[in-house]
Amino acid sequence: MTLDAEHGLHLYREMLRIRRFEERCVELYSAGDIRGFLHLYIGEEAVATGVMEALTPDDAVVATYREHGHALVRGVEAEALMAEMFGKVEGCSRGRGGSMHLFDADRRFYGGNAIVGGGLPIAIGLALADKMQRRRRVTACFFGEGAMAEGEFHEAMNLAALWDLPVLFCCENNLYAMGTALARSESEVDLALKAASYEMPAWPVDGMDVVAVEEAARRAVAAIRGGGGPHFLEFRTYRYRAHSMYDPELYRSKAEVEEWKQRDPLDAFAAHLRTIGALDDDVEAQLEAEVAGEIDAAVAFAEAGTDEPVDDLTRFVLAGEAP
Amino acid sequence: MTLDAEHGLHLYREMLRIRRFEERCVELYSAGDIRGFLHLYIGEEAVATGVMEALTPDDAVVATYREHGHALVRGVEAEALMAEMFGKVEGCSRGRGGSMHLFDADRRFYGGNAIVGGGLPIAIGLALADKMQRRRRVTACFFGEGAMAEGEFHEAMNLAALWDLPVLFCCENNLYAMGTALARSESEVDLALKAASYEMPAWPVDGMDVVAVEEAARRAVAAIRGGGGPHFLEFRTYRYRAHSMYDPELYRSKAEVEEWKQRDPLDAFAAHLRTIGALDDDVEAQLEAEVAGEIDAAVAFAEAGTDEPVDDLTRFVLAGEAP
Amino acid sequence: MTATAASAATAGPAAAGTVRTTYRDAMRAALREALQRDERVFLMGEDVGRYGGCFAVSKGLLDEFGPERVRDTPLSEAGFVGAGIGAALGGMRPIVEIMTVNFSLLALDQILNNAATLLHMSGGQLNVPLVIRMTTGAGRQLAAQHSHSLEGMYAHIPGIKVVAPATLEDARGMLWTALEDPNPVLIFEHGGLYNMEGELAADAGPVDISRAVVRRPGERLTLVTYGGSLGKCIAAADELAREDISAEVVDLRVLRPLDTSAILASVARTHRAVVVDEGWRSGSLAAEVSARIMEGAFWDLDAPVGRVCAAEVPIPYARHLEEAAVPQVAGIVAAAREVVDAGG
Amino acid sequence: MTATAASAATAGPAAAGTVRTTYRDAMRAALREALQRDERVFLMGEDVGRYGGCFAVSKGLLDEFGPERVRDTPLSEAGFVGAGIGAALGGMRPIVEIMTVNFSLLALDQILNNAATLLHMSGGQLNVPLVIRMTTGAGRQLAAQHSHSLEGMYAHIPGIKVVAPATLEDARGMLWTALEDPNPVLIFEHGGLYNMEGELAADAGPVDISRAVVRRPGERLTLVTYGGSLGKCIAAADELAREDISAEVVDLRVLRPLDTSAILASVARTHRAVVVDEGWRSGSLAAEVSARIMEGAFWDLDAPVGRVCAAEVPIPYARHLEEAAVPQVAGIVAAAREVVDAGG
Ligand SMILES: Cc1ncc(C[n+]2csc(CCOP(=O)(O)OP(=O)(O)O)c2C)c(N)n1
Ligand SMILES: Cc1ncc(C[n+]2csc(CCOP(=O)(O)OP(=O)(O)O)c2C)c(N)n1
Ligand SMILES: [Mg+2]
Ligand SMILES: [Mg+2]
Repeated sequence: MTLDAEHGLHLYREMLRIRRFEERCVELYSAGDIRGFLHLYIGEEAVATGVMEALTPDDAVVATYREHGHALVRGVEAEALMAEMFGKVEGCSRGRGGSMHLFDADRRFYGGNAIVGGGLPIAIGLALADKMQRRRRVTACFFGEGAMAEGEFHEAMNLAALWDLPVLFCCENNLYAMGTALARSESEVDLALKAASYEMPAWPVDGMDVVAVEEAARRAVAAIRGGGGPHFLEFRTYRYRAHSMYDPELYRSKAEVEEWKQRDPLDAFAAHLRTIGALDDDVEAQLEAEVAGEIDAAVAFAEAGTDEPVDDLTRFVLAGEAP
Repeated sequence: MTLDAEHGLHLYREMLRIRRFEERCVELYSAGDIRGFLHLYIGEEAVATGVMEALTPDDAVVATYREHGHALVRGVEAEALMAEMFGKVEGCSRGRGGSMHLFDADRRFYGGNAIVGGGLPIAIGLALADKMQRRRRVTACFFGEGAMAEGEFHEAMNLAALWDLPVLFCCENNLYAMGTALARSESEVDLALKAASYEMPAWPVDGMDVVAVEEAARRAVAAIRGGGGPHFLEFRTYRYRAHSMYDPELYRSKAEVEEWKQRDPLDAFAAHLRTIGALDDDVEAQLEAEVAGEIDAAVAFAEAGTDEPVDDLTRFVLAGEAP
Repeated sequence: MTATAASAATAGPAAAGTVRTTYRDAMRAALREALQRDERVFLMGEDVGRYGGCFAVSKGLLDEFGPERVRDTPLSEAGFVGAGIGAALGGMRPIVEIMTVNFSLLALDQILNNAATLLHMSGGQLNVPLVIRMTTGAGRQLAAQHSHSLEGMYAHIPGIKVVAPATLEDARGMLWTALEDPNPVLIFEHGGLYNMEGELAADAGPVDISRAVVRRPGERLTLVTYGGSLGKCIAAADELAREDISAEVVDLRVLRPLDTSAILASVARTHRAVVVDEGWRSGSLAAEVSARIMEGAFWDLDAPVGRVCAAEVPIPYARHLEEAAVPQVAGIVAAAREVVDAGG
Repeated sequence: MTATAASAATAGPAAAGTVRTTYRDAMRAALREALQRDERVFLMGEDVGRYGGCFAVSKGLLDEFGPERVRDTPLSEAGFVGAGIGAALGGMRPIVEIMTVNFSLLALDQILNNAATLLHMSGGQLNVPLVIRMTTGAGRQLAAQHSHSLEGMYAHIPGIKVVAPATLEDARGMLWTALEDPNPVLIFEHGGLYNMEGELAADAGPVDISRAVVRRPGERLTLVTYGGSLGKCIAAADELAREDISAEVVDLRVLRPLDTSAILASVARTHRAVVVDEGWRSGSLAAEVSARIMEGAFWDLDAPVGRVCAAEVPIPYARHLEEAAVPQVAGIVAAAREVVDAGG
């Protein structure tokens, strides 16, 4: 796929938004503005960015607790996301979900699920609804490679394949599930091969290359929309930071982390954009400024946010009831 | 494998014991002596018979609710089994388990599990204990093909392969899970191929041929005992009767059932034994008489059995406590 | 016979405009009506289609509505319950059938962590209009992995509603109302009731799923119960009546949220109560009812509230042990006498 | 600070022969002792090894005992809990760790249908000497899929024991006793307690897992509680003492089987009680305690038993909402006052 400059810049900008947004989150966490668990996507930005390009607003997204990036590039406002992290009622989940539970029904962003594997059955259900209602929509479901050991993953894969459901399974293989290396969690470490055992088209993708990700996602989504049934993509990527905020990282070497950083999705792509003349220092500076501006505004919005009234605590436990 | 007459007769006799035992159970069910669910193994006798030949008394067996045959050929007394079906305290589970929950700790027969897929994690745990204690024992785990859609199946397979556990996974593929045909429950209907996706040796076996079953089981058990890790065998077989006692059998044709009966594991093997001169009418009659005698004695034992005192109801809820 | 006792208590004397039917057929009629009235409705579960339903409840529906809307699933409780949640989010109105409550534990993660939680956790964005039906209870000698009554555990979970039809009307009428509800609703059908026969109004239709109902008025004490124990309580009340002990029988109908005011109103009249529940005693729904009476009617009570629950054992196969393990008429009568004789 | 309050109440004044430690370290010491004393013991769960335990409880044990006995598992709760059951049947003494009670629902089928059932269903042949540890409770802004208190649901299940260490002694001492028990024992560790610091006897060892304990004697009312709420109840009792309301605090310690006699003995003295439980109110363990007091001490009561439980909502992330959702000192004090002012 030949990459035009404008689209290249767009992709780079989206990845940059994720990276800078999360870097700010780290500061805010240290400052105590963000609490609970905080799972960073830094290093994996190309995956969410590339896949979202292949989706239309009418499609659905199901993600995990490591979903800031997915929400951002899906179009959930940075303000609403940051306010959510701050636990403010202006947040995209009224401050009830926090980092792990970002929701936006209007953008068909179904969260934000913190039960590993728990989102997959929901995703195939969304796809089942589309299929039964003869809608040509796709549901993209993100999960880590660790989820592939969970029974719910297997039940969902089988149902999707059996019923020919329009689901794009996006496995973010960052090689570790917390401190557990892939080889200690799966007897078959070739995950695309594993997925293929469900009679489902599946292939591995360089998850550090946003163009490769977009290309693969577009191919898969086109096939799914055309009635080709579920597809599985294994995105080979890497998490630079701790699993969550506290993590001594006893399970991997600094050298390994550094190696992967040599293939950083932003740096590598920026270099490429410069070679094709799509990016230079001025443009880069301008991008950084715009992104910084967006994030500053988001932080200001979150800081100015309000606490949900305690009286609303029991509101929305059940639908259709007075608080 | 060349079959000597004596061994051949032994295999035939074991299959006959299962068949006649269950035919009697049907009568006793109609008479109201046996209640609850009753899942018959008729048509599948070659599988349990052949596999048990490959096991030593020190090995362990985990079975399902369709386990009369497994218990019988594992060596649980017909008396204790029949008394269990009658709900008598002389039963192998004190009459508390019934047809679906046959247990015999002395014979390392761990039941008798009626949660589809529920026995597999237990089986790998038994194998883990053997491995950690450096015992060269094998655990054979039986389950139907329907269980392969359950998450617990996949979690157990992965753990067994990952940890190299001495487990023989025995899939009894009788083509239906209650009324659900294999093609409606699995996206990959080649079950051995599916199992192989766990990096586990797996192959299909003619489950109607007791010699083929024994041969395959011996090969697998030898490999497992030798440290070869878990193996998976898909036994292709067929259930002649209803899933349980009530079942209109709307989901399959009489013709299909008849076709399979042409390959009846007992008839075919009897014919073979006659050709090699191991069986003739007299021997056959004698075998039938012996088996009938064993079953008559079992029924008499069960009829003479006693009810567990109601005061013992709460006994054995917890171990190490007075009733 | 307790079954007819229960239905009699609800259907009243056979009259013109009633039809003779069973709990199973009433449930099937409700399913058929739902599938006819709303094309978003579909039934999904193990063997609901070609097999005809493991308890024959959905028999015939496959032919009428086809395999898309009467959908057989593989053995994957977590998978298809989760798929039901997703389908509900996607605009469908799924009815998911789980064969037996014991198996529903395989789907409890989906029910509690997702179905019950999504609306609140998303700040009100994602409601889950899902109905889950399952069989519960003992009495058919199916032993410990097919006979438990775990509905009390579900009644502990915020974000879902839990109902237990104990009569033909409720078997016929609760499903539609549950489907109209924007929340996940769990319907517990006691396996011992499917063959219950009685008279049902020919025009029987949807019923409320918010209120408890007095099935039999009385003065001396209140028997609070639900589901499979209703018939036993009616029978016990009949027996007590012969001893001039007039017992009021309250059918909870809805296990979550509990209709506390109906319970307290009855106890305010009778000043005595026994709660009858087929669940294990410790941590039972009966404990919650007792605690609410304690909190809401303590000063009305002339005696401590009693409980008749299942013995705290895995339900055994042997008939005599199974019978001893769950509430029976004699035990209810004895508990009622004790409460009536106690105190002032 | 409630943590030290709780430990002070149990460790008593710092004396010679005591060491300053934390709940986390006490738990780790218990794990180490178990692994040293009995070679059949092994620890199995997600990230117990290389990661060091998600709450750092098992940190360092991998190096000391190796990957066979400190066994990292894939994400397969049902699989490795079931494997623990099988290993127990095979003669081992497994300690299975589940990170958080919300995830344990994925293994509930194995726990209820197998671990709790096998002994009875097999007529006494197969006992399951398995220990399962898990974190429970709110207070760390982890939101609705990491913060619930479902131990009450487990306390409903016959065939298992359920304990909740609330002090350093119990964190240090319950594990070994649980391992010696021939039955499945579930240990619920409140996530808010891991950093609790205090004095522990240098020779602290195994403790019983059968009795409730009075953590603070008092006359006017009894506060019945366990786990993460003990510290709050001690603090509430301190505050009540300033109003000359002397509250006795009973730590249940064992949630199944409940030590009913200890509860009744205290209420017989105080004639009033409030049960404090971080679980959801409806169908809570607190309901069971209230019902047992109703049944066993009704005539002793001068006022209805009160309950302070979690609000019936999925626990929210926002700090102020999370605090409002679970029992706090002020709410306990208010409930205690109400019960003291009520009635005679
Ligand atoms: C069912 C369940 N078990 C355990 C956890 C705790 N946990 C949270 S994330 C995680 C690792 C998941 O790894 P992976 O699926 O590879 O996703 P990643 O974090 O690497 O993106 C674990 C064990 C959980 N949230 N849910
Ligand atoms: C978890 C669970 N779900 C559903 C059932 C009900 N059920 C009992 S047997 C069965 C079919 C199992 O089919 P298969 O595994 O192929 O074994 P088969 O009966 O054919 O020997 C079903 C659905 C159950 N017992 N457990
Ligand atoms: Mg990962
Ligand atoms: Mg089958």
